[in-house]
Amino acid sequence: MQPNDLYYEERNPSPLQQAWLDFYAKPLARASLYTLCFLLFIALFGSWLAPFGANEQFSELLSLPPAWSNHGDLRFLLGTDSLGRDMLSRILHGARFTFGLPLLMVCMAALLGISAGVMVAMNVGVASSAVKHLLGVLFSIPSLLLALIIIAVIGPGLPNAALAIGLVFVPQFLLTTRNAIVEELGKDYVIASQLNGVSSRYLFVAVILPNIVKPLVTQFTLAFSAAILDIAALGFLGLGAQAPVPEWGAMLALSVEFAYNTPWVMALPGLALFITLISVNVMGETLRSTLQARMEH
Amino acid sequence: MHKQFNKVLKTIVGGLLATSLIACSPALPPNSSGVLYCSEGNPESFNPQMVTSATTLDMTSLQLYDTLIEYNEQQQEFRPALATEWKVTSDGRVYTFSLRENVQFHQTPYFSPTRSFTADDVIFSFQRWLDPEHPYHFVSGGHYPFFRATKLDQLIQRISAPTPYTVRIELREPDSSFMSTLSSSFAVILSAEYGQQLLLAHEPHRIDQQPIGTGPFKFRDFRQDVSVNYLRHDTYWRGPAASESLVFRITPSDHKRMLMLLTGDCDISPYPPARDIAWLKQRDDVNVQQSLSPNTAFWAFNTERPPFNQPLVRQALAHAINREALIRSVYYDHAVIAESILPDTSWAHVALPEAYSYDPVKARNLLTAAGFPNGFSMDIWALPVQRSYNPSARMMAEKMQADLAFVGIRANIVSYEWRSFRRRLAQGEHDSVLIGWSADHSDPDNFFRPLLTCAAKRSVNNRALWCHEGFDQLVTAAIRTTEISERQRLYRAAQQLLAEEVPVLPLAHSIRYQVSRKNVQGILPPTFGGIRLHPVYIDRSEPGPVTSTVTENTGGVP
Amino acid sequence: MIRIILRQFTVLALTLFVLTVLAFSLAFWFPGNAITNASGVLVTDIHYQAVATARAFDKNIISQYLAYMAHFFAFDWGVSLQDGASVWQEFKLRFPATLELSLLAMALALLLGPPLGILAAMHHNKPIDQIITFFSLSGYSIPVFWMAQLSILIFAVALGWVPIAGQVNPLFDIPLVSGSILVDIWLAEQPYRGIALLNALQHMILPVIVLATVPLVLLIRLTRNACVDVLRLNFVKGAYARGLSTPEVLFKHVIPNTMQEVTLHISTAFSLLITNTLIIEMIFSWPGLGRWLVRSIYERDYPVIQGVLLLLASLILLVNVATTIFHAWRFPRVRRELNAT
Amino acid sequence: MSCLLRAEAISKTYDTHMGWFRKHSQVALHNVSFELHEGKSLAVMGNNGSGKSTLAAIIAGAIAPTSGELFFQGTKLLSGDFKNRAQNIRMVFQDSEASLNPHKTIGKQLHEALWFNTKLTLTQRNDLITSTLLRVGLLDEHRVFYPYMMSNGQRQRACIARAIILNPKVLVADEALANLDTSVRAQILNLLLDLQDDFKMSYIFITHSPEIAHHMADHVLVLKDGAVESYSLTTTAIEK
Repeated sequence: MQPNDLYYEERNPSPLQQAWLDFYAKPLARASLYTLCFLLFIALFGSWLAPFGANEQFSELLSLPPAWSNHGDLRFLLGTDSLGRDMLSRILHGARFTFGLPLLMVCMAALLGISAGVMVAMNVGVASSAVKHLLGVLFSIPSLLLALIIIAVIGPGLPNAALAIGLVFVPQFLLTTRNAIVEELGKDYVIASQLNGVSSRYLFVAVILPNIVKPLVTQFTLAFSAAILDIAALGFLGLGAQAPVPEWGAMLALSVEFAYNTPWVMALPGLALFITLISVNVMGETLRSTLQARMEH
Repeated sequence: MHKQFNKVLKTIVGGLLATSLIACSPALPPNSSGVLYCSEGNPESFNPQMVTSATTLDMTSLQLYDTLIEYNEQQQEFRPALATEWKVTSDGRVYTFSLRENVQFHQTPYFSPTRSFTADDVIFSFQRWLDPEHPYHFVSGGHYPFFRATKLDQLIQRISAPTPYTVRIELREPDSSFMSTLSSSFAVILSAEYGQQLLLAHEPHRIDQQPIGTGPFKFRDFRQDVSVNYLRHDTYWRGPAASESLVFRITPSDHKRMLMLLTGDCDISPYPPARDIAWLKQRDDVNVQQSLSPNTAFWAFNTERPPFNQPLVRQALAHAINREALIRSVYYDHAVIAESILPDTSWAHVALPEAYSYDPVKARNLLTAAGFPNGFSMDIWALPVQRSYNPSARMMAEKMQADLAFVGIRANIVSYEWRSFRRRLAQGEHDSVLIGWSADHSDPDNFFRPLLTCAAKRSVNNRALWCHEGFDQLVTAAIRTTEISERQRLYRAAQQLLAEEVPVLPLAHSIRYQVSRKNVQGILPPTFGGIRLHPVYIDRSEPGPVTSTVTENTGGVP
Repeated sequence: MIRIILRQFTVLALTLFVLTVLAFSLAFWFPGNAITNASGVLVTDIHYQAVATARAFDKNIISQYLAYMAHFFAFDWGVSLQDGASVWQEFKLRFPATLELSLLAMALALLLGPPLGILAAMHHNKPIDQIITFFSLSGYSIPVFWMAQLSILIFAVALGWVPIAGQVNPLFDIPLVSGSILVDIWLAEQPYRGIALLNALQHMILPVIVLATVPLVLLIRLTRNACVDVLRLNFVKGAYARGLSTPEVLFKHVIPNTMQEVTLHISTAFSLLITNTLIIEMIFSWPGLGRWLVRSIYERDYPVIQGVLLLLASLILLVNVATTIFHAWRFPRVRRELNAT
Repeated sequence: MSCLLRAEAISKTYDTHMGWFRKHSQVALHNVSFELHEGKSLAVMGNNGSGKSTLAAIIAGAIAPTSGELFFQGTKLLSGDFKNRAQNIRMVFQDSEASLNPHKTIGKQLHEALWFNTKLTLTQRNDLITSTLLRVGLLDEHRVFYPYMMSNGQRQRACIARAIILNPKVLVADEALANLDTSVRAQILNLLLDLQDDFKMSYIFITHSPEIAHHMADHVLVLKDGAVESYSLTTTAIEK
């Protein structure tokens, strides 16, 4: 466009930009955003940052407490576990499985689910209210239980758990997208665009999509938080990550056997998981409320 | 402002607080003299004849049943139990046992005995595993692994009862381990009358689920994953047990067992976490007892599956494992390195350290020689319960995973609940398994024939599924003779053969620990056959440190 | 109203049908032999042929499904591959244990959640609201298996207030009748039933509280948000303007309108709770369905998986439908919306 | 004068599913016919639910009639052929806020219409947008405004801009003035009249208000329960 538009653009934020600015103005939300960026960084580069390998065992230094305690060792900041593995390194390595993997799976599920949802929505009428009802009831079964069914069929293990979690969320994204689009389709501005003779691709991508950001973002953050919890829970139940993978849930499962005398082995992965989840949830909650506020204009 | 609402809220919160206050003083059954024994797994069966697992033995054999004779470790001799005395013919082939009279069977809601123990019961119990024609032989699967592995079923030619209180056993050939086998906790005596009654009711399988024996406790109920409840057998021939009831709480996690012991949810707990033993010993509210019952932890390779059918691969695997590190991190030094399958306390023990030394370079060379320069993937089955020989197979497996990765082998840890673990092992589904053996009696034969012979393979007790004729000949020859030096020679040859073939990698001989609360009285360290809970009771009159006097129990009751 | 119920039951019946078809197909999707997977009878078993015939495996797939349903309703759910025990017999004892834990936890969540949510909403953006919001967000983020472990270490081991695990001290020797410990104690003819009950309650406190956390914080958040919305509406201001006192406004207008929104989500809270039951039962050694299911998946005990999954899913659906019906009955405004679809 | 737009026996029936299997048919329009001449205005009146809006939507092409046909300058209009119709018939909606995409600036929404219906260059499009904005009484800088930044009247002007930017022959206004307050309504009315003078457009007003009909329209079509109750010259209709 014309150069002077740039000036205007800055002065006139779009509702989405506005929501983003509102979000960014909240300190708690910003903190959670930074935490998540940091986690993403660790998930990507944690294995290079870690001082030791995830399964490097120091058989001389078993169950060492964290460095700040009296018996700690500065080389092992967060102590070691019962096999003499550095806790810090394991947690850094583990971010890839407990944070990165769910993120990847949910992104893929979102991609698949949303595109399928758009396609289903384009052929409105296929899914009648009866089918919608049925699906709605079926998807009231929580994701972990569905993932368990899939794992029961394909067997335990981290790749299978990740696959199960990914599969579980695809239909949820599909339904959310479909319902949101169907709702938008009846609105005047969509009709106005249709009357402009726009192509159907343009209609979905440029006209409708920005308007269903809120349900999609909501669904995404909910799914992401659930996926992290599910992967960790499966790891904890011994149906997901298997030893010696330093997935946080699996680490917690192992730590159960040592919790009394070496509580840090349990406290640290749990804390990491808690911080991750609370960041995702705070971010999700704040995004939801700011989007809600901005899109209600 | 919203007073009414706040009031409602306060009432709710107050109610909850009151409930939680109740929680502050644990409520216990009044005047109960029951003993809570936290067990590490579900029993497979209530008939010791059919099992080899020490978990099941601990829970059944010495509590529910009696054997004909027992082995006294202190005096290193056999002593009477249901048999009061015995005679052997000079050729060592015919044994005659005189039986104790007025021994009462359990009286329970599901069975009321009309007669006391006689030779019929001995015949019934022995024929069950001896005779395939016996109506009970195939009940509950028809496997009698211990008798099959020790070939006792083939050794006994005939068993008969000349009088109601004598039993005569004729052997095909003399056998130096016969008495030991007979004194083991597997050779229990069941009730023939109960068996008859169940046959009439067409419910023979119940004999192994609702057991009847002559032991100090009688069965009350069993809930899987929760508990096994026993009641006192008031007319026990040695005198009634010291406590009214006995409960096995099933708690597979050793850590949880320890915590439950500390909080009083358990009175006795076997196999405390090895890492916590030193710390537990310092506490004055618990007793730590140890026993030196000979045992060996080993890593068995499924020699029927490639690549473990190649001795070279097995040797390579043996050299890949740093066993010293295992002793430190898994056993916390409460064990010694096993240089042979036979524990170092045995007179036939031969140490062959170079055969199993830690040498990754050699391991790699051997792998290359065997045709696996890039290693391979394999499963390690880690037994899911704590055993005297292995406090944490899972941790051991993780440790070994790292060692194996170093020589290029990718190991995968597999574990199941104890009973299905054993079932799957028996079906030979494993690549390799971390398991072990605790002696049932003192004879060195106990570490060879039940574990590694072709007969043991058929009786599914041979975890390596290894069958070697030369080895079988050596160990069979060793029991035919009573000459110690000759036996020593044969066992040395057998151990050397094992060092070359490596069907199993011996890992450690360890100390078995048992912890109990200070107020538990009359408890003894576990012996070969398991723990004897007959004299144990809880002194509820404490507090105050109680000196636990340990007396060998031979029939008296504290 | 009858239309709503009929409609919901049609949905329920259809969903249950889909579920049974799913459970039925599991036997084919599981690795190995479908007959073994469905019945627990191994190929080597002498009864194998008889079982195959009874389950119509020589006929077409529809007869097989019908045979499956016939077996299901005859409570012949096959035997466990692990120990050969009847799946139904074991299920019968485990289900009440799970139900008792879940219902108590749900009751606790329902008792505390809405009042706290309304309290927070009444003090919107004041400290009390912020504290409640903070706790509910933390409670929502804390992994339940971590929380359970921490609470055991703190309340059971360090403070010694409650026992670590199990249903009741086994020395009480409560005969196993229904599987639900409270019911069993009630049925037990024992001189010291009262103390046994107290002991069982002590065993229950920790798992129930931990289990209640997630539905509780969910209900707090939902109630708070719904209530804030309701308080913004004009009729509330109107009610104040008419001179009604705060409690009157609260009980006559705010709470009913808030609960209309919240009731819809009770089934969500319940389904989350059922998921957490799996984990809680593992940690607290509670002899319920969840622990059994998780172990069976690990042990590949297909007949058990098939039965338990079907029942857990049906339970969630039943609660879902019950909530919808209750909602429609209690808040008639929704009826019209439901009819309008 | 030639006949610009002719409607022949337009009918529309909605099917609604009641319960699971029962079908319920509702007639929205029944046999509606009229003619519209160039530069003339038609007012469509009637009570709520009389089918006014349905008729507007059918003329604009937003929904397809169940039966009946529309002819534009003698050629049949096909439902679904948005491009062809957009050149000739445009619509202004009742709710200006809902009919503008909240996530696009006014300029982009005007661009959208040009982009899909003309072959103009970027500069030409921008010039046209500027002149159209000025024509409807907005400023050039409104093109970078998002709908939420504007007042109701401004938004309705933007909607009119979007409608007239393609220089259509017929403009359908579905209660386009109902949501505006009196002074703004007068301004917009005058704007529409000016536009009609300049571009010789024909209008179809869907309206409640007899005053507007009287002020603006040449003919009045009164609908009742989907059927034509009367179709006459404004003067006669108002007198009735």
